[in-house]
Amino acid sequence: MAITQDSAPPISDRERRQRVVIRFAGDSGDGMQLAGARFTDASAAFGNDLATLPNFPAEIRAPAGTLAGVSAFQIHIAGGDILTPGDAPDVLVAMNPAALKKNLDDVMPGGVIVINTDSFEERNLAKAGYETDPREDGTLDGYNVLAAPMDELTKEAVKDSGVQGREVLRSKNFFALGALAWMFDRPQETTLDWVAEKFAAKPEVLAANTAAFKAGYNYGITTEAFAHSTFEVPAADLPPGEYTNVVGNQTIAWGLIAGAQAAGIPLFYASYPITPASDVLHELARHKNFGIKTFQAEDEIAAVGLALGAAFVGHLGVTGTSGPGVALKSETISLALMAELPLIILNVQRGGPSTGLPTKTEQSDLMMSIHGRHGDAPLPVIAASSPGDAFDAAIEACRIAIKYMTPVILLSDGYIGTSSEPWLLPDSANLPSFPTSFATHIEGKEFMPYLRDPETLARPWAVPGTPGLEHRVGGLEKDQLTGDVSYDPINHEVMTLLREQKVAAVANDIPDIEVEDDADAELLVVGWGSTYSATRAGVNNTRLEGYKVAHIHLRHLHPFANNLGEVLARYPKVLVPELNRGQLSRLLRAEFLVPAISFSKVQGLPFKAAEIKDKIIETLEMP
Amino acid sequence: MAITQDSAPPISDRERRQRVVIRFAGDSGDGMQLAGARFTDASAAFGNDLATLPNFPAEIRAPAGTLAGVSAFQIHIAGGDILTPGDAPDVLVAMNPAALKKNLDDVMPGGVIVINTDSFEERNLAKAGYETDPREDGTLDGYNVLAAPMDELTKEAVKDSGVQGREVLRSKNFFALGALAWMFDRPQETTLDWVAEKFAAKPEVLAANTAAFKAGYNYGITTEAFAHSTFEVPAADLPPGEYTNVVGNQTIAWGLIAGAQAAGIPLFYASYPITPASDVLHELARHKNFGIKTFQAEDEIAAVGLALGAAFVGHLGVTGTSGPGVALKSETISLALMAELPLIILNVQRGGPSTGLPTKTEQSDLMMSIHGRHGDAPLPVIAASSPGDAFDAAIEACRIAIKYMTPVILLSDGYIGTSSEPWLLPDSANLPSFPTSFATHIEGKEFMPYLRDPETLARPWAVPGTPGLEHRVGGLEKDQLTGDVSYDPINHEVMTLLREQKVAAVANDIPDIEVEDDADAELLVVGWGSTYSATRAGVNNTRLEGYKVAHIHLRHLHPFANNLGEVLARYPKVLVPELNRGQLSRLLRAEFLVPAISFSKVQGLPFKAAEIKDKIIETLEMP
Amino acid sequence: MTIAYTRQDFQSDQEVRWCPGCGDYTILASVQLFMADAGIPKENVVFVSGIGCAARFPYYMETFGMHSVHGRAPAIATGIAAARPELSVWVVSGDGDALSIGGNHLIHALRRNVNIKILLFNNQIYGLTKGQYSPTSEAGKRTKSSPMGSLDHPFNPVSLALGAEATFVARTLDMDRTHTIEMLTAAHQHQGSAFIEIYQNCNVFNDKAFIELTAKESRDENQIRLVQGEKVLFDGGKKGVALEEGRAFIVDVEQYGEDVVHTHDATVDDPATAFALSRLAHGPHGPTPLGIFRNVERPAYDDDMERQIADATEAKGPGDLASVLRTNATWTVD
Amino acid sequence: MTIAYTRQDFQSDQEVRWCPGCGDYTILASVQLFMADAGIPKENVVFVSGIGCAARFPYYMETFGMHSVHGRAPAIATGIAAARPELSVWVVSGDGDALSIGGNHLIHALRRNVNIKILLFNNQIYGLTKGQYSPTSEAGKRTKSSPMGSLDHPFNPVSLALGAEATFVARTLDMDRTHTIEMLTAAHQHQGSAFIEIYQNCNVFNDKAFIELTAKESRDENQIRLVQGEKVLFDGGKKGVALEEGRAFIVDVEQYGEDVVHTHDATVDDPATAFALSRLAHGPHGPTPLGIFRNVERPAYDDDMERQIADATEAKGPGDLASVLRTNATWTVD
Ligand SMILES: Cc1ncc(C[n+]2csc(CCOP(=O)(O)OP(=O)(O)O)c2C)c(N)n1
Ligand SMILES: Cc1ncc(C[n+]2csc(CCOP(=O)(O)OP(=O)(O)O)c2C)c(N)n1
Ligand code: SF4
Ligand code: SF4
Ligand SMILES: [Mg+2]
Ligand SMILES: [Mg+2]
Repeated sequence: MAITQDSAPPISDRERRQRVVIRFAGDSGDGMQLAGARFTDASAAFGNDLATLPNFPAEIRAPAGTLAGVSAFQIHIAGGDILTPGDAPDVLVAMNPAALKKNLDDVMPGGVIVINTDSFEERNLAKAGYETDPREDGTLDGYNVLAAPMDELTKEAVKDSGVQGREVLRSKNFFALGALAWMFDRPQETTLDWVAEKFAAKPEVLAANTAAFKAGYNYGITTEAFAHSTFEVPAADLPPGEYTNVVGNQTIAWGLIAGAQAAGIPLFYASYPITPASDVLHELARHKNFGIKTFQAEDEIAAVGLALGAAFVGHLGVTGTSGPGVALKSETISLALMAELPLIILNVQRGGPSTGLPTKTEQSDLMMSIHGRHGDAPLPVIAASSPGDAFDAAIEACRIAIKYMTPVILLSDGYIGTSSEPWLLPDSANLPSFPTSFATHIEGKEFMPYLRDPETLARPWAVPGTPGLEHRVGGLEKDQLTGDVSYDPINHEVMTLLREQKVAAVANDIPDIEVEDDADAELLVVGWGSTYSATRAGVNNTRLEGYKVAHIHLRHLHPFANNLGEVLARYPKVLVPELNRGQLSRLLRAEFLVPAISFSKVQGLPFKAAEIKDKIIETLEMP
Repeated sequence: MAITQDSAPPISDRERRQRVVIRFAGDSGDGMQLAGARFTDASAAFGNDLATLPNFPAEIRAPAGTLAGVSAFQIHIAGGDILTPGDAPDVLVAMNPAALKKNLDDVMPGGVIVINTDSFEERNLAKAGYETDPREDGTLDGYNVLAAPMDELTKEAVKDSGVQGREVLRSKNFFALGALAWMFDRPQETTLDWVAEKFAAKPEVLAANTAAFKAGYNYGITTEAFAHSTFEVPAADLPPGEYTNVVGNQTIAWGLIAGAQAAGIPLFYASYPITPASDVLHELARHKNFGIKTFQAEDEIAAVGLALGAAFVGHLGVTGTSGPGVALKSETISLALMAELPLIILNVQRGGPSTGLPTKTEQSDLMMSIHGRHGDAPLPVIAASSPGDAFDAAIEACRIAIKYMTPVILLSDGYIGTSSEPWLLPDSANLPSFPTSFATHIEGKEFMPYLRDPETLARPWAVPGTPGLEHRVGGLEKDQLTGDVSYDPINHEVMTLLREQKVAAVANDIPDIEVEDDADAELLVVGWGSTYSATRAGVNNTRLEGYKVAHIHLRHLHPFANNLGEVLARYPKVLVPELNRGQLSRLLRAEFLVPAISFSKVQGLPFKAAEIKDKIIETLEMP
Repeated sequence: MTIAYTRQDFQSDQEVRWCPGCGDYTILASVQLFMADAGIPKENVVFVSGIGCAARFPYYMETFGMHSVHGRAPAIATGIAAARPELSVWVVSGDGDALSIGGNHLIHALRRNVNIKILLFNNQIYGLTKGQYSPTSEAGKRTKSSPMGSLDHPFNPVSLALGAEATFVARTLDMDRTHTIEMLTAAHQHQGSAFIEIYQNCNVFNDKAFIELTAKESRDENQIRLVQGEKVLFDGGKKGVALEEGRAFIVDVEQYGEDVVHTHDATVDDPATAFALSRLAHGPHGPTPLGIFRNVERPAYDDDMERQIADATEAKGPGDLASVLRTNATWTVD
Repeated sequence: MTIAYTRQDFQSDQEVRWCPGCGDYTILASVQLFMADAGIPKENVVFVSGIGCAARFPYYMETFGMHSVHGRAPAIATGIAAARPELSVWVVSGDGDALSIGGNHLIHALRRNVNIKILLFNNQIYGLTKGQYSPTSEAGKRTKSSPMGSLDHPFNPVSLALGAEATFVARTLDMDRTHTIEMLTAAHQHQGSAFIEIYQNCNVFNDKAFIELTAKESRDENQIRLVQGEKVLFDGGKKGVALEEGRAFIVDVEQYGEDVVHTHDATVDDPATAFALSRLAHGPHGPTPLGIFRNVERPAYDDDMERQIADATEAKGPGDLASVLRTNATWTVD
């Protein structure tokens, strides 16, 4: 269903803002993720550019009303080209005291606070750790507080819908959503159509949510307080085309489907559930009509083994997981590397080490991706930089794995995986195509499974079912031609070098780095992965203040683009912001001997654009 | 049993040589490892300095008589301070044509070849790939060939011993050993006493081996050929003390015993067999009377889990394996790091990646040791540099693990593990002592399992059985004081930094690097691990030719010694020889931005001193 | 010496954070009640878990504990018990943790008979990762990862444990505290590893999975209680279990008489009878046996280990490093 | 179409490098002979192994093959079979490879009933790493890693496989080619995973482990042949196997008559009888059953997987990427 822009309501005497950041916060049971997602869709339909960031409570369901149980969803809407979900909310919706307590510090001075007064009773205040009522003790001074008894109003609104008991208050989020829809002039149909479709099978719930939403909207229209806090955020001037709002775990799955189609071979995805990667499995499992096979294995070692087995017989073998799972897969990845079979290992990174912070984002598995195998065991490493980009990154991983007959590590992270952005749909006709050519017959006297393509250094992919090409692969060192087991010292050296050179050769097959350049910049910012949006925004904002800064963002972490060394050498200072303790910066130092400066953040959260800007200025001003 | 030097026979009109390299080679079934080990003991008893290198056929027993089945043992004996088992043998004992074929190329021009003529019949020649008899076709021109019909002579010698059938020829190696004993004037008793003790329970075998050995010795005395090829290699001028000849898998086991004694806690060694690490398990399993518990686990993941469990309850938990096993242990090592418990992971490295070259040596797991975990997960990495040094390295690993409450990776390799050198026995009284202090009571109101020692940043080790200190550890991020699970962003950053700083602090607790210096050297050679002997010898030989070269050898690979950066900066050129593709060299570049030059060898074999020398000269002469 | 504890002594200061209504709460209470009476000094108790909802368990016990990595708890606990046999070591695990990723450590711990007590909280689902099917989920189950139904034939945890040479195997129900405590007590008294499958309701992702065994109207006809030395009768004595040709069958007692009904004896060395009983139900559907299937004596691994040390020390004297260093021949340079 | 192959067609050009006299040679011959007759196109055969002496097997077979990493062959083979159900997929594994490090993958492959045939070469020792005890070694075994005797109670691989829901379980002996080929043929014909334990002599590190079953003077009294539909008699009919109280016993036929002797039926769905038979011997000591313990039908995993794809395609039409990309709401900017 495509919603076109003309359905947006007319613009009134609203306060015009170029960009607004809104955070929905409430108890896990309050449906804040849903409210956020609906608001996102409505904003997309309205035509804003946007970026979102969900923030779930940690894995185990915490008791209702506590700080640990707060769930939040932030959305940044704007008329212009924006990149991040925003640093500090302009508007906070707090469904209970805990949500207020946990989020208030982040809100912009003078920001709007929407609260559900019904939840501000003693027990909830105590659970949130408030000794006095923040509405009365001056805590909210300086904010624009819009208070509504949402429980009561919701109850009233849904009373004829047929829902009963506990179900009644479930619609509270739709009340809040309705009020916000009024405040920001969102089209009502987007949400109401969704409700109608989603709850078609549950007519009472459909009726209740619809009624609550409308009640919220009308409450906005009719209430003084709300009426004076209405905004107009103009539609963005985006490149023309068809858009959809995507989260990275979706797009990466779709990219794998597209990669398999480009290669003309079936996709085989083997995985063991793990936060935040499980949704890739869930998404792919829904598309069996593509001939995709998904396999929930007994563990991560089995999963990578399954994918490797599938690769041996001619499928596009992919295994997805997060950091702890990649650690377990290391030995088998090494086998894939030795057997020289295509294999994709997707790592949706999370906070480490060990179990770490499973629901938080981090980029700290880069070193493990590059060096986390025994022996000299190089393989290509590719990172997605945003939910939309994950689609292309996945296709690129497929292309390289097959063309070079090598395992490839594809990096995403919790932020990319679960946050959303509007995405210009690719034109199906222009999707890449790189048909696989399996070996079909013997060249020469005997089949030589390790005879390499002179350009790519890839060996042939000869799959079972092909008469005459019977051969054995394995993890022992192989003779450089026959592939037979070889303990010969020189052969081992030759093969070690060949494996290295083959991966290095990928550099000739990827685009040179293009610099977002300020001609005479003093400083180059080098980013990779999910920091793209914050880094770009930070760089832009710094430039707006007159500083000269250049920016590059790396997709290929191993091998690096051919011109990277030369680019780095052009700038007196190189700053590398990363959500880890300086891993890319170490790689750049080792490779190019540049004194890269690491800007590290390890808080389980993405960078804020302002943090990047401040650090750039600080670095520029360093002697 | 201590053999003193006076038992050595008087010196005659033998050719005097400062150093001789001898290689025993034969079929796997010919007992060459045993012959080599006996010759080694006799040479040690004689008072030579020595170094040895066994070279087994690859894992699967190859058919008798083939090249793949050749087993060899090399020993370097000298009057002076030597370091390596030698580059090229002066003397080759070849028990069959395959042994000759496989080893002849290595022999020094003009070297001595001792062959068993009985084995040079057609079938064996064919199996070895000889089309004509090398004794007759000029192959051996230029060598000093000493041929003896060893089968026949052995049969004759043992005929009264009582051994029968296949057993008869088993004594052939003792015949060869006897002949060599004569050639090199080795004390007969060392070998004969050993035989008497070893075969006490099998009197016929005892008699046969004794008879064969004596027959060989007498053959030397009585035969023209042998009589003219006798050597005198003077006893070495070693520091006074009691010596024994050790292989690294022994000493590292003993070092762990010593480490546990120094700490005053029981040793718990959990392992899953793997070449070349299994012998450490075998050695420790023999010493249960120390209270040592050894556990053969179901796999490597279980092994590291077992060791970690033992550590949690106050034992010195150690798990030993080789590269593929470490890959599997990665996730649990990360848990140990998060739980901040002492744990030692021994990696006896072998050729990689994947199954690679299981019986060959390599140093290619350094990067995995340092970076092979998800998240930012630093831990100390320590490497042994020779069989003797392995003892000290193991003790050092124990000390650091306990003092800093951290997992430590202890690196050895196949070369250290299986080769031998004479070792000056440490004085028991001077062995280190670092008694463990467990937490015994609560300081303050509540037990704080993550309250750190201000100097080491170590948390307390509070073990079950201690009333009042009940607490929980785990892999989720912990609050910096209480150790409770914490999802707080800033706490995660603080803890990440604390874990990093704690490991970095080890640098203050290890000796500064001392340079084997040529005052105004142009080049610094930086080695680590098992390359010590070849590197040192190479450097020495280069100096003998008048070049100015400095040398350092690193025991601590993470963190580096505090003064390393300063030392590196002193020299215009830095050369890093490694049995991998430049892993230490990359670490040095990243850390110190020095343009370290990598000298890489990945042939499953140690460096030769000559290779090091040549490379040093080449590097010095580079513009 | 018995120690006077109350349940509170085993409650840690951590807020319990399972979903309201989760079966884990009841099991926690049962374990704490059992501990209060068991007389084990609190400081000698260690709880080890992997990852999962169930695996949060150690945080709530005021004992020593480790919340380790997914699936590895039996191995870690084995290290603990082998190092310190005097400790009381408990493993808490979920069906994913113990049977999916951790299956190998589980079966090895059981065959070795190391002194650890393994509690499998079987909710037939992956709770923590939000509802994928597990190795005990029924075939055909639709979940996020199996939208068209799972293709996996599930394990029967009791059969698997018996096939893995377990010496103590039992099954109980979260809701039934008395029975749970009975099983815990027997496991504690057993020398060596003990395995208890606890049917645990996950009311969020797999609600009512055990309803046939717990609902008032069906529980009598579906709960087969195995009681040592007693005939295996259920449904108020109307039905019983008989064995024939090595297999267990349900018989109508009125029709066939009580004589054909099997008398339960968990202490027989051959596990075949226990195995036959385990096959009466594959998953909690229809008549399902609860209680102790097997309870036999075999030396505990950790005790044997101590004995070898004692024997070695007796034979060779306490370890002397100086003499070990002289294992190979030595010589002296003056 | 049957294809005319000879044994030579399945011999690769690699020199066979087991120790002279190793039982692996005989098994290799049996497998090659079986393949020559089985009529499977050679290019459709895949052998997958882990690491160990046994695991060198694929190198010697002129088929497709993978010598993978230790313990993981069942998982890799599952990937192969699931991806390409038309292939004939064989796993060759040792007792360490399959039961120690690889135990988990083995039991999961068996319960899933994926179409792979698993040959366990059980020599009760780690051959390749030179002689440590394995999970099938007898307790008390002295090896380099257990100089005072192993403390591990061994697995009974047949019991374990049955406890893991295996649909086809058999046991045979390396030396008996005819019987081995019979078992291979039955495994091949079975839909789904098949498990064959092959007692294999390691003459270097564990010689004569199976001597009671192979020596002329004892084999008749120790080999119990299980034959479908026949009474389980052995020792020239003097002895037989009877079942009582769910357990199997050896009876003196002369004394008790043939009527008490059990008639073998591997096709019964309940695995309890097979399990009871598997308990007659724990390791190859005394009377030990050989033959097919269990052989029942259950849908094969890979077939089910194909069916779901067909069903999905039928229901939704073949996958259309353009429409998947439009899963979420879309809007157009002009
Ligand atoms: C190595 C690794 N893989 C995967 C995960 C993700 N994970 C955590 S718990 C779990 C399964 C939980 O199921 P179960 O053991 O049945 O416990 P429950 O939550 O149902 O109590 C999974 C897959 C992880 N934490 N670590
Ligand atoms: C990850 C890993 N751990 C350990 C090893 C060493 N290893 C190779 S084979 C083997 C056991 C062999 O025993 P088994 O499977 O019984 O095979 P057999 O040699 O007896 O045929 C071991 C421990 C390895 N190759 N890889
Ligand atoms: S998800 Fe299920 S098992 Fe986990 S806490 Fe909630 S109810 Fe319990
Ligand atoms: S070690 Fe044993 S199993 Fe391995 S090849 Fe030799 S005889 Fe066979
Ligand atoms: Mg569960
Ligand atoms: Mg074996």
